[in-house]
Amino acid sequence: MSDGFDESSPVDEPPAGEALLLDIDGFEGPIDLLLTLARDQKVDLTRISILALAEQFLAFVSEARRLRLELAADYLVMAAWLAYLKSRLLLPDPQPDEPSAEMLAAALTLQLQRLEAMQGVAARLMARPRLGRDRFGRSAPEDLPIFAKHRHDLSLYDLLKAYGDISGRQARQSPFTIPVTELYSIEEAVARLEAMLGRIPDWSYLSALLPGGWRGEGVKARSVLASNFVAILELAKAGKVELRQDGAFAPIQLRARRDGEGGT
Amino acid sequence: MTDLFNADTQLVRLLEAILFASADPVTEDALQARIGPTPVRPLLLQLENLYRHRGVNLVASGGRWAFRTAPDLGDQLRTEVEVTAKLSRAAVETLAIVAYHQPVTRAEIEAIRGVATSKGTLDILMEAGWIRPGRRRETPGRPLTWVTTPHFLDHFGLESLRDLPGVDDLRAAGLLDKSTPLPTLPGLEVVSE
Amino acid sequence: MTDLFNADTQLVRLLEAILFASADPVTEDALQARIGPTPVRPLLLQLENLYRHRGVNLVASGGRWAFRTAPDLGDQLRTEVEVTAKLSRAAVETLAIVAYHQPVTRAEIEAIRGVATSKGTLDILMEAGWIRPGRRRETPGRPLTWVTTPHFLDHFGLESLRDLPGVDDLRAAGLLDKSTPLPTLPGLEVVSE
Repeated sequence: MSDGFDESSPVDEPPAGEALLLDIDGFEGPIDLLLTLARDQKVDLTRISILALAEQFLAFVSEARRLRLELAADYLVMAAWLAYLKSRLLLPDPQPDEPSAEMLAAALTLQLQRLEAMQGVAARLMARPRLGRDRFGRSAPEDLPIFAKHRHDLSLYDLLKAYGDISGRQARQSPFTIPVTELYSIEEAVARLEAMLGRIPDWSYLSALLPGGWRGEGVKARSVLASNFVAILELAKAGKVELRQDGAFAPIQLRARRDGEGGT
Repeated sequence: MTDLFNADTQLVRLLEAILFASADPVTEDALQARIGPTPVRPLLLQLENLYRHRGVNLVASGGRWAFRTAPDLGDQLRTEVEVTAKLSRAAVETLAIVAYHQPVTRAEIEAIRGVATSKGTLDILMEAGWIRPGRRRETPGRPLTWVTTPHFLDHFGLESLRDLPGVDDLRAAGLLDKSTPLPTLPGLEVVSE
Repeated sequence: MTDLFNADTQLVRLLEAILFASADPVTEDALQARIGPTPVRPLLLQLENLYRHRGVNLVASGGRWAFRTAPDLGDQLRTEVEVTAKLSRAAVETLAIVAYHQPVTRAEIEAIRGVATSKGTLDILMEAGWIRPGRRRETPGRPLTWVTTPHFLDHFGLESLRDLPGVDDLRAAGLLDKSTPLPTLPGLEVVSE
């Protein structure tokens, strides 16, 4: 709820040019940023240079990445699309069945105009004399609720909020939604490796046998590694696998223990 | 109309607006403080006179001023007076469940809310004209079901029951207070109900 | 003063008192029901005219009537009120889009703004009493639409949606046209709801 309100004024225009980079969070998405860049061209939106705009946006994104600023995925998608549009605008249109570069540019212009129109009227709407701020109603309605056809003062919002609360409560009470920690259990690792034993080639690196989708950084990945490490120790102890390591911190290798061979 | 831009007239307009918008009668001192050096009393008397025969009068009592509806209209205003009462949380939730799950039996309402529903809750909703008994469910005990009335749609400005936002809509609108589901362990995926 | 006992004048006084006593705008139908067979509209216009230059005006919005303090007195009245929380840019833009494009789905709002609507934005606008769910769109997925409420008109002092600032210009410029076919732009895909 708190994110619906903030300190910045709704009509504040973000600063242009280089100062843009200081305030990525001030933009409501890539279209909003494009609109701000377009305003820098100080011409009618129908006459802006889409090519120049694409250049500026791409420069913005590469500068943000150079400064290692976190950019949302939609900015990168927009950058890729603008790079494509730029190449289409610079080269003659090869495929007649695709929309022409001019059509794409016109669509983008219309999109910018539409957002600009909404931002403009939003400011005009907010500037109107508003009830409770500039205009006031009767604060002391007399005890004559003669139009109270409804004996209960219940709004649709109240009703929907009540149902939302019930649904939320139900979801929490459901036995299936007990939060499960994102850790990979040793039991699971043992069971999985045991099932794989017959199929693994001779000596294999442990790292190659970790489950897919669990690689990478973070607690999850470390728990996979730890569980599987403990699991192979357990399996070795039970005489089911053989382990090998060429030196301290070298990759661990394992293979299924062959029948008839002795212990390690 | 030239009078409109006369300073006194502007002050009378301001007094009129203050008295209209104030929740309680306002003291003459407070009014004086609001309008500056011009003596407030003659302006108030002017306003009182202006409204003397209107449907609303400016009245003073105990040094405080307020607009009140004219006493002679009392009878015509006081007909049909109904007292609005706040609905209990149980009643609001029950109404919401009937709206979304109708036709729904009392036992089903209780199962969804997780608590027993008092007989009075359904009575209140029925008295308000929002719900009515529907068909009996053809199951053992033939329990009565509850459904909403046309007045329910009317009150909440809905054209049809199909226009009630679904759970996904509520969630998207931020109305659903939900706990974040966490990824589950492989092999332990939740089977949705 | 003899006029005072003229039947029409009595009805005007009654309307004045009813409207004065009620905090929320009253529908013309409800007022008509209160005064009997005499057409209510001319009487309301008479009353509107009577208060046109006063500190309190009679205003119509969305077919409902209410007394409201004159807009030009806002600065002088505002000192007494607490500052209302400022709406976020997202909320303000979303409100404008709902107002000018209604009925509008969440996906359409997102297409115009080029970003996902955060949870809580629609919630806040609905809690403020400015928007409500409208009919479902009869397209695949039957998405819910959003529309503005009568209270929206009252809050922003609009008699009807036709009085939205600049609405005619935007329509003439084709900027309110939902059917404008756009080639797919990034971030503008209409997501299914």
